[in-house]
This record gives sequence, structure tokens and C-alpha cells, in this order.
Amino acid sequence: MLTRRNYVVDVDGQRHTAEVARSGDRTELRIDGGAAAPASALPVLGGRAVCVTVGGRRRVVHLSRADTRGGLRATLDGRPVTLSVMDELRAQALQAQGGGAGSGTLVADIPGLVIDIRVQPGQAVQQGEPVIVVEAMKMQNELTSGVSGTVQKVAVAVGQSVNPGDVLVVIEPAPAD
Amino acid sequence: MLTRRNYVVDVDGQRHTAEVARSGDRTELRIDGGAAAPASALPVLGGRAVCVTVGGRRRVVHLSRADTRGGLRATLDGRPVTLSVMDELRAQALQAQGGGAGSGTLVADIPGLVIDIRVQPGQAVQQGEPVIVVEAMKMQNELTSGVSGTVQKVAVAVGQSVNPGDVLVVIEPAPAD
Amino acid sequence: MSKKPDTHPFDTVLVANRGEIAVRIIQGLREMGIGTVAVYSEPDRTALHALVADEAVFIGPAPASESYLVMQKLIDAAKQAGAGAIHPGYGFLSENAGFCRAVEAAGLVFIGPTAASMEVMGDKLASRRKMMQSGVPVVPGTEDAVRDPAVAITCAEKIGYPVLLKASAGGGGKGMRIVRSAADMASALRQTMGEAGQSFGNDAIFVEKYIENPKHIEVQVLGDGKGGAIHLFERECSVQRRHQKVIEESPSPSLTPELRARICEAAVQTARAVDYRGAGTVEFILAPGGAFYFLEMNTRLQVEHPITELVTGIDLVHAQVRIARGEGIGIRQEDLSQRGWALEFRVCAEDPSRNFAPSIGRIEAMSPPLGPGVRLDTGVYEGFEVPIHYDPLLAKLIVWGEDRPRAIARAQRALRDFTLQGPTHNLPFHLWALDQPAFRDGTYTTHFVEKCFDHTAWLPALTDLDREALIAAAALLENERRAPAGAGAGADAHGDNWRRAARRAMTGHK
Amino acid sequence: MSKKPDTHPFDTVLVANRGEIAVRIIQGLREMGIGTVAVYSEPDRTALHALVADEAVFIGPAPASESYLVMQKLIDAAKQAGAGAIHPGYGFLSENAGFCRAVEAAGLVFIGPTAASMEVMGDKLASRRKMMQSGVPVVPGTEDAVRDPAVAITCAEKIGYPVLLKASAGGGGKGMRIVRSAADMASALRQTMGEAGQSFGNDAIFVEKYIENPKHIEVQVLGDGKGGAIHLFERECSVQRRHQKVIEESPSPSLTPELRARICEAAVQTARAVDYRGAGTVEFILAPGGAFYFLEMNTRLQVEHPITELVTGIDLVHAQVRIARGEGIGIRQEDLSQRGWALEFRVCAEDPSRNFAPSIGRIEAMSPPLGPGVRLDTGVYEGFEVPIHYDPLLAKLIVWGEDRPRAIARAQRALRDFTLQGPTHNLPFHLWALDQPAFRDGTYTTHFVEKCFDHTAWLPALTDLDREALIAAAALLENERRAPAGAGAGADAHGDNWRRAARRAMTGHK
Repeated sequence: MLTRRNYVVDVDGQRHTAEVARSGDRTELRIDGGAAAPASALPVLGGRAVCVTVGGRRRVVHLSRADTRGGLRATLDGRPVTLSVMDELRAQALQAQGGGAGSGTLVADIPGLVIDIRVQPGQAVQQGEPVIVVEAMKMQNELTSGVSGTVQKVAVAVGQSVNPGDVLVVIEPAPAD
Repeated sequence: MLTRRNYVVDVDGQRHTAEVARSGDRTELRIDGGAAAPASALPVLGGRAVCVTVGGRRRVVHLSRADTRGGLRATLDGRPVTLSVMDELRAQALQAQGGGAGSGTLVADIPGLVIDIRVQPGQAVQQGEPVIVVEAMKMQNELTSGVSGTVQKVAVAVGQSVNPGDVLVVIEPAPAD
Repeated sequence: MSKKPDTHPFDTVLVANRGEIAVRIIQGLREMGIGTVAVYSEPDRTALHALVADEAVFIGPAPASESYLVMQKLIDAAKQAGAGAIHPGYGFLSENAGFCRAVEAAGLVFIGPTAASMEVMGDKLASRRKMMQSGVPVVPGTEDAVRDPAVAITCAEKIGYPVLLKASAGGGGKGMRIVRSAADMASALRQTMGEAGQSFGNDAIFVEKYIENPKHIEVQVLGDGKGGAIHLFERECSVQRRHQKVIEESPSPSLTPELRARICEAAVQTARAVDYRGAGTVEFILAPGGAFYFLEMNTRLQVEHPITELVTGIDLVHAQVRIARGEGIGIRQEDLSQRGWALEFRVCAEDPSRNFAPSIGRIEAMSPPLGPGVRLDTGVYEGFEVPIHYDPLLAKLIVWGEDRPRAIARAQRALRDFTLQGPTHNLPFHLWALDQPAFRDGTYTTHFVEKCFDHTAWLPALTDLDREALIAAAALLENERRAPAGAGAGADAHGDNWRRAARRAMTGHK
Repeated sequence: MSKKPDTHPFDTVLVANRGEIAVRIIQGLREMGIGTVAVYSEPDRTALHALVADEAVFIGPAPASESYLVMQKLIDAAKQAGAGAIHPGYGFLSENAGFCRAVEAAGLVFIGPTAASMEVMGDKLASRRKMMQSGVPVVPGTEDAVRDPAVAITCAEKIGYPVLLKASAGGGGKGMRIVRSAADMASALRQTMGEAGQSFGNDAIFVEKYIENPKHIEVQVLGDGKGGAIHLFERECSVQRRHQKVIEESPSPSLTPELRARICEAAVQTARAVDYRGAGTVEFILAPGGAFYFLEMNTRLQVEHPITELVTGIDLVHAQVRIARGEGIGIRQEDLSQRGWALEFRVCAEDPSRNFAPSIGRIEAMSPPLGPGVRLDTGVYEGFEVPIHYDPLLAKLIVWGEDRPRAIARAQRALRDFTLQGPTHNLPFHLWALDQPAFRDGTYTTHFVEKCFDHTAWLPALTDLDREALIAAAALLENERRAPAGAGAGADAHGDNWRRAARRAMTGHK
């Protein structure tokens, strides 16, 4: 029985397609519409890595799952790679929902303590401008605005503890030039 | 809600009883019918060990499951311990089925090659007498009889490969003196 | 209590610290046959240091101010567990003279220097004065605190701009400001005094020549507390980010044998000047021309002590314990030599691409590098959830090689062999550093990272073959997860069935 | 092919071996910037050596005779992968002169001695004669093969009973028989010749004085292939079981400086006598009175080479490669010295309680010991299924300390810190050995294990507190498995949900 599935793989922000065709014990892989090559992936090192063979070339990739949405932590020869994989249909559905680069919402990504807020509601900010400082692990972490625009809301106060996912500041992006 | 369960724990061949009483977050342990003491067991070191606290005393035991019948591999400060645990009812049921020390059936415990057979059917053997030699990992492994008795059957031949669980020699135990 | 007046026997030690240094001290104590007591806060319930000690005492909630910094809790824990001595490690209370006094007042041995040494060395102005008296070179500048901008300007004109305004009670890169002209002096002095008063409760400020492109050289010393002292050669710690060391090496590639002899001798003089007891480190600034100046003395074991251990063959924790027991230094200067080269890499949960901001999370995978010339001192393990409350140092990778090029090559091998996934960390940064010409030729200064590191373009490019392997790994594993090749087993909706797949694959069940 | 006639450049090396030694060689090559090619048999598909190499070539089914011992497959694999040299490791084909010739005939560099050296040293009679000519002391006995019992008896009466009959082609404790009187000579000679003919295809037997209570001392040498040679001091390998070494140390506790100088000089003479090229080991028997005799020379890297590396600071794999490239030894004798003390423990899958019978299985849990002075060379990892087809050496734990007592104390710490579960192994045996008076005082001989080890009563007794902890761990975990405290999660009928429990506990979900 031949099964064929298509995936979208994101490697350090660059999008690739991969077609996996499996027939019995044999698996073939076609990357970015190129030629199909026999391929296998064998979990090794106690599940901490995968020994990948594509067209006879063997590599060991260290991999662990970062989230439940296809995000992976990958390391190749000590170099970290941002990797994610998604079924092609799901990738298309997500793309249809829109979304693009640069968000106006600053969200805490680690738990910490707000120690400085550099903006006020109504204030205009440039992309890259410091907005808020969160201290964690004895270090100060300055968060900058991802967009140019106007501060709509400051959701936290100095001295407040925040957790990952907490919204800190909302900035209304200025219309593109 | 209070739940109370009884276990039989074998430590290096010595049998103990343990009563675990749990009420909400609180667990108490009573060993060999002694006094009950608050106890906890926290898996640590990535599940390779357990941090046990009994009556305020804290110890780290390295533990992994050896089989599905309650057998465990335990190491305490580098010293290996043969450990098994069983629900009290199951332990009683097993005991009722009989079974005792010293079996007359020699079974291969590792894969290997039979390189010498020292006995013939009908021959009398003493407990501890060499019966068969199996080579594995370039080393010769001499198996001795667990009982005194008479060889009933030699189930393998020199040169034959054997796998764990294969019966090698069956010895009919002599009646106890 | 002791029979001989000068010895302080103890058979159990409480380690008033956490993380890798607590683990390393426990290892050292155990090797001497000494019982070990750890302390742990709530989030450190399952921390490695609490698991490896003979005993572990709970000392309170997460904030260090309610646990690791509470002197009485530590002393009570030591008494409760029957410990006769306390080892403070580094950080926390290790350089707190009050703690040292409290420990000794409780009848326990403090494994470290006297409170008096700590007090002199904890105050930059006091230690500068002490060193000037002892003939140890200090950076040109004022001898006393300066409140008047005019005095500061006079001094600056004498020694030449730029100058540094420095808080006497500062440290760790805090409480400093560069001044490049007289016009800036008044406001800079006002601001620095304000900050110092607020941060350290002491607004004493002094003026110092600002050394451009300096190197950070430090010398390990051991003192017997009676004026006897030896040195264990130098370490160079010029690779810093956020004013904190991140890679250290020993020997320093910047010293000639003659300069080494002089700087080490200055360190011994420093230790003698305060009758130093135990292990300490004298830090110097090395100017491009070869002039060196006393910076400060750290009155404790340093994070980077292992490189000295590898090069000299001396175990510093063992030496600390011997001295604390009153057995003296037990090592003669003439028996010491430097063999080979050692490098230490601080493995921190931080993101080099985001200005080294701290990262947290569970250690999802960890396999230490092994084999020749590699040492790992770690405070974490696979499965451990790194607490947010303490510093981001997870482990230290230390390598030794026959010479500097071989130590670097070995470090590259070990850094690549080190599997660590979970929090973002700086192992890739270390690989970056080892590839830089300024690191390889040893000319790097404390400005190395700020000058050379571009956080947007520091990771090596991926080759086409790299991409192929990554795409294949991701696609094939996702495919296996969605439709396992094995019979029966359904896809695991919650994700991670790779470990189980690994088990199947490795036991031969396809 | 090479530009300079005397250099043999290569940028990629095939490692014709498996397990820990293949991994260690790959590490060494990588540190020199050399590309690495592994070979693997069917059950080694997921073996560590095949995973860490840059490339890995499949060479056939499990039996070594169809994979690791097939010369042509190895040479083909090297050619296919573009390797310019082959490193044979130890065991397998490492001392096979035919392999050495075949490799060189294929235009590849053999990282090891010449075929001629191997041939002389592979034949005990030939090497005895060679050593006698060179003035190296050999055990008193016959110079030629003996077939006539009368000749053997004459010789035995001259040197005194007991004597040893030894097969010229034997090794590893095989092909030897003790004879204690003339009456036993004829039958013993007949049997030994028969066995030798059968096992080695060569029934040449010679007579040698049997040394009672001997110590096994060996000396590491490096030769340049042109008569130049140096030594890297001695190793003592007297802790043996089944005639195989299991603990080694360097220096030897049995040598005075004077005796050390003489035995090391004899080793250098041995290497010079055969124009030895590369790394080799000259083995000696040390008699209780201090007399020493040449035993044999191992013409390869030894299992126990790391203790020499730790004590001398020289990387032997790097040295092998430099010599194979034609760069010479590159180390001067006068620059070498011994620093501190090193011990090696062979970690084998074997059961000390069952006469060290091999054990197999999956490595269920493995956490290497870390921290100061500890090195682990391993060929396995957590999750790996140890194949039955090869030898039971899983890893080597090597420790270094400032002196012998401190090295022993550190070894005890490291052995206890080493988590290894799955196959039965001998880490507890090593802890036993370190507790024996004969080991601690250094008087142990090669009879140490047979004399001191009681396989029925060697494990330390469990204290009441030990029992309490074990019972609690077993009962509480079984209770948790049957009725998890957490809401929702049902008991896992297939057993092992501890790892998941660990995850829950460590992420704070009760």
C-alpha cells in the first residue's frame, strides 16, 4: 500500500515542502519538488536525536519537541535551528487566516518582575524602541516594540510579577508608508 | 478519603510488608507492622531515581523497572539491590501455588552458543555441579545445577545457538533427605 | 573544643549554596570523607545539589532573601544536621563579613577568609589604600572619596581623560561611569553618587584612570591566615558580556614569563597584606602596554576555579578544607607549575540573539560531552525545571589540552558533543567565540563581545545538506507520529511518542 | 603520491573498530581537524561510534568474522569514503600483520606499527629471542620450541619448578599450563601442544620459569619507526579476572624511582630493537623481589591508555596520528614527567556474583559521573541495546587525583555517582576492590581477585535505614502506579509510567 503525505517544514524562517511516500518498508522523500530519494529516520541516543538517511547520506540531528503545534528544537553539529513541521493542509489553513510580520502586542515570554515602563498610553513609538524592562534571573531584559505606532494600553505596573503569555503593552501599528 | 493498601516487598531475598495509607495529600507508611511514619517518594533525575522521605529521613534510590511482575533494579550508593514489590493479595496467591528454592530446569538467560555439555540423560548430579557451558560475548559461561538429582533431558546440542528462556537441561530433583 | 589549639576538626560540612558550585563542593567534601549537608528552597526540592548531599535541609520559599540569604536559617540547619563547618560557595553570603562572624559566633568553622579580610576587600577605597601601602600597583586615581567636582577634575587632569568614576561599594560592573571631559564631570559625579547611595547604601565615589582596551587577568592565591601565601598562577577572563565573565582560560595568552612572575608576586603580596586565609583571587587590569593594576580581591572560591585546578593539578576545594581545619596550605610554591592549557565555558540559560536575556524552562534533553580532557560541573540534569529565581548558570564546561590550539580544538569538539535542549542557552555562542580571530590569536580584550558580536548574524549559515537533513528529520518524524509504521500503535494525540519510537527501534521492533 | 617523500598526509581516517575505543579515536581525530569514517555491523546500526563519526559505512552482519574482521570490506569502505588512513583500534585486526600489509598495499596509511614489528612481537619465541639479543631481561627458560619432554625436564630442573609451558602463538591467558614436577611434564606438554595447535594453528611450546605472586607492569612507548623511541612511564595492571585486566593504575605503587628508571629503559630498548613505529606497550612480569622480565609487546593502543594520558598530559591518539603522518614523535623524553595518580576501571556487562559471566540487555538508565578529575570513555548510551556478539566492555571510568589515596577516594565518589542500569555490571565490584587492604596498600598481585573475592559474600550489608528507604521506594511507587494521586490519569497497565510521573512532579503538577 502506497501512502503519500505532504508537509511544510520551516527551517530558520525559510519555508520548504516535503512529500513523504511510504510503500511497505520503503520510504521516499521529495524536498521542494525535487527528485525523490530513499530516506529513513531512526530515533537514537535515547530519543534525544534522529539518525537521518537521505539518498545514502547519513546525519544525526538532535531534536526535541518544543510545543504541540509542530515546533521543534533542533541542533546540528552544535548549531541551533528553529524548525517546525506542519501538515500541508493545516499550513494552508493558517496562512488563509492571515497574520504577518511584526506584532503590536508585547507579551512576556518568561516569568519576571516589571522594573521599568518607558512609555505611556497615547505615546508614539518607533519599531525597536525600548518599551518595558522585565527582570528575571537577576538580569534586566529590555523589550522593544515590534512595530512603529501608538501605545494603546499599558497592561502592567512597575513592581508587578508577570508570567509567560501575559500581555504587557499593546501598540497600535501606524499605517504602512 | 483514606485509602490503605498492603504490599509485599522483597529486598535481597528478604520479605517485608509495607502498608501505604493515603489521605488527601498525606501518605503514611508502616513497615513490617511497625509504627506509621509520614512518607513520600518523588521521582527525580529524569525518572532514573526516587527521592524517598520516611519520617523526615531523605534518601535517593536509583530505580528502574526490570520486568512487568514487580521486579525492580535498585542501586543505593552504588550498591545493587534485588528488589521486587507485589500487591499483598497477589503475593499470597503466588505462594499458594507453591514453588520454592532451587529449580531443576536450567534455562538460558542470555543469548549464546552451547560449547560444552557436561552431563548425559540419566546421570546423577549434585547441586552446584557444572552442567553446560554457553559462550557469549567471547566468554565462557558455565551453568551449574540448582538442585541435586538426575538429568532427565538435555534439550540442546553443542554448537547450537540459544536464546534467553530456552530450556537447556532438565534435572529431576532427588527427594530431600 | 578542639584538642590542639590551632586545629579545627569537623566531619560534616553544610554547603550554604545551590547549583553547580554546591554540587562541586559536595563532590570535593565527599572525596575527603566528610559528610555533606545541602540546603534547598521550595523550587530546589528536586535540585541536583539537594539530591547528591548526604542530607538536605529545607530552608524556605523561592526568593533568596527568604532562604539562601537568611543567615540564621543556615546556621540552624548546620546545627540541626550536626555540621561543624559551613562552606559558602560563591555569591549569596560568601563575601558577607556578618555571616562569617555569625557562623564563628555559633561555634562553627567558616570555610573562607576572616571577616576582617572581607571587610577590607569589600570596600574598593579601603583595598586601594591597603594595596598602595603594600606596594601593589593600583590604577592611578584618588586615594579618598570625592564629593566635589572640582577635586575630581583636578585629579582627572593629572592622570588624563578619560577617567572612571567608581562606587567604593560597587562591583559586578555596577556603579561605574566613564567621564571623557571636565564639562561632564559635575553631572556624572552627581548621578554616580546618587546611584551608589541607592544601590549600595554608600555613596563614596573615587576617580580612577580609565584603561582603554584592557584585559582582565586574575591570580589564584591560597593563604594560611598568618601571613603565609602562595599563588596558583593566573587566569584570563576578558571574554565578558553584560560585564560578566563567560569564557576563562589559564594560562593567559597575554603574559610573558617575566610579566607572569611579576603579576603573581603582586597577588601574593596582596594576600600577605591582609593575612589572607583560604582561597582567594586577586583581580588585575592589564593595559595594552603591559602595565597591570590591582582591581579588587574576591574573597571566595571563583566560578572559574576549575581551570586553575586542571593546569596546576591542585584541588582548590580540598585546599580550602585543609586550611579551614588549621592544617595550613600544605603546598609549596616551588612544587607548582602550569601544565597545558585549560578553558572554561559558562553554560547559561540565555539567548545570545536577544542581548543574552535569560531564558528558562525544563531541561528537555541533556547528554554531557565525555572523553579525554573534558570536565563538566553541572547543577542541572535532564528533566529538571530551571527555577527563575536564581542566576542563569546551568553548568560549566571545562576542557584541558596540551597547548592552547589543542585546548581550543578540544573545546570545539566538546561543545558540539554537548546535547542540551530546553531553555535557550549559549553553547552556540561559545562556538562562535572560538572561531573569532581575536580569540584565536589571544588579543581579545574585555570589549571583545561588544566589538565583535553581531546578534543578528552570528550563527553559521546552513548548507544545502544541513537543510536536507533537517527537513527530512522533521517530515519523517511527523509522518511517523501521524501514521506509525508499526502495527497496532495509534498516533499519540499529545505529541511526544518519539522516546517510545526510539525504544521500539532500538529493541528491533520496527 | 605525497610531495615530501617522508610525510603521509591524510585528511580523513577510517576507524576499523567499534565501541568505546572507536568513539575515543573519533574524538581524537576530530580534535585534529581530521574527517572520521566509522564502520558498523547490523546490530551496531545505532551504536554510538556509528553516530558520532562524520560518515558511517555498513559492513555486514553481526558476527565479527563477517564484518569487523573482513579486511577487504574495511579497505573498500575507506576507499569509498575517501579516507587516506585506517586506525585499527585494539582487538579485531589491530595486531594482524596481513591487514597492515593489505592496507598499505591499497595505498592507505596504517596508523600503527609495521607488519614486520607485529610479526616479531606476535610470536612469543621470536620476541623472546629478539629481547635476549637486545639485553632485555626475559623470564628464564628455553630459547627454542620444545617437543621432547626430556628436554623440557632438563630445562625445568635448571631453572627450578614450578615452570610454565607456553604456546608461542598464545595470548590473553590462553595456551598456558603450570607444571610443578617432572612426573607431570610429558602429559602437560602433550596437552598444551594439542591445544595450541588447535587454537592457534601453531603448536610451538616453550618452557619458562613460573613466577609466583607476580605483578603485571607495562610501559607505554612511542617509536618513530627509525630506531628512535621514548617511554611514557608505566602502568600497573595486576587486578585481573579471567586472566583479563579490570583495574589499572599509573604510576605503579610497586616501583621505586630506580626500578622505574630501569624498567622504562628496558621498554625503550625493546622498542628500539624492532625500530618500533607508533604507540606500543611493553609488558613485564615483576617478581616479588623486584626482578622484572619481558613478557610481550602489544603493538597497538591499549584499552588502558587513558591513565597514561592523565598522568603525562600526552594524548596518545594524537601522537599516533602525528607519527603515522611522518611527523615523528614530537615529544622529548626529558619534557615528560608523571603528575598525580590515575586509575582506570573497566565497566563491563558481567555479573561478579556469577564468576563474571557476561550479561546483556538494554541500557535502561545511564548518567555518567561528572565533576573534577573524572573521565568517561563510553561506547554505549541510555537506550542502547548491548549486542551479544562483541566483548562486554561498555565504558571505562578513569579518575585522576593528586596522589594515590586521593585518586582512590575520587574513584569511590565517581563509581557511586555513576548511574548504570540494565545489564548486570561490575561497578559494585570496583567499589569492593577499592575497599580491600591488598588494593589499598598496593601489594596486590595478579592473584588478587582469585584470592580475595568471595562471590557469595562481597556486597556490603544493607543497614536498617537502607532497607527502610528501599521498601519505601518500592511500595510508594507501586502505590502511585496503581492509584496515581493526580486527578484523571488512569493507571498504566503496561507498567512504566514513572518517567511521566517524574515529568509531572518536576513541572509542579502534583
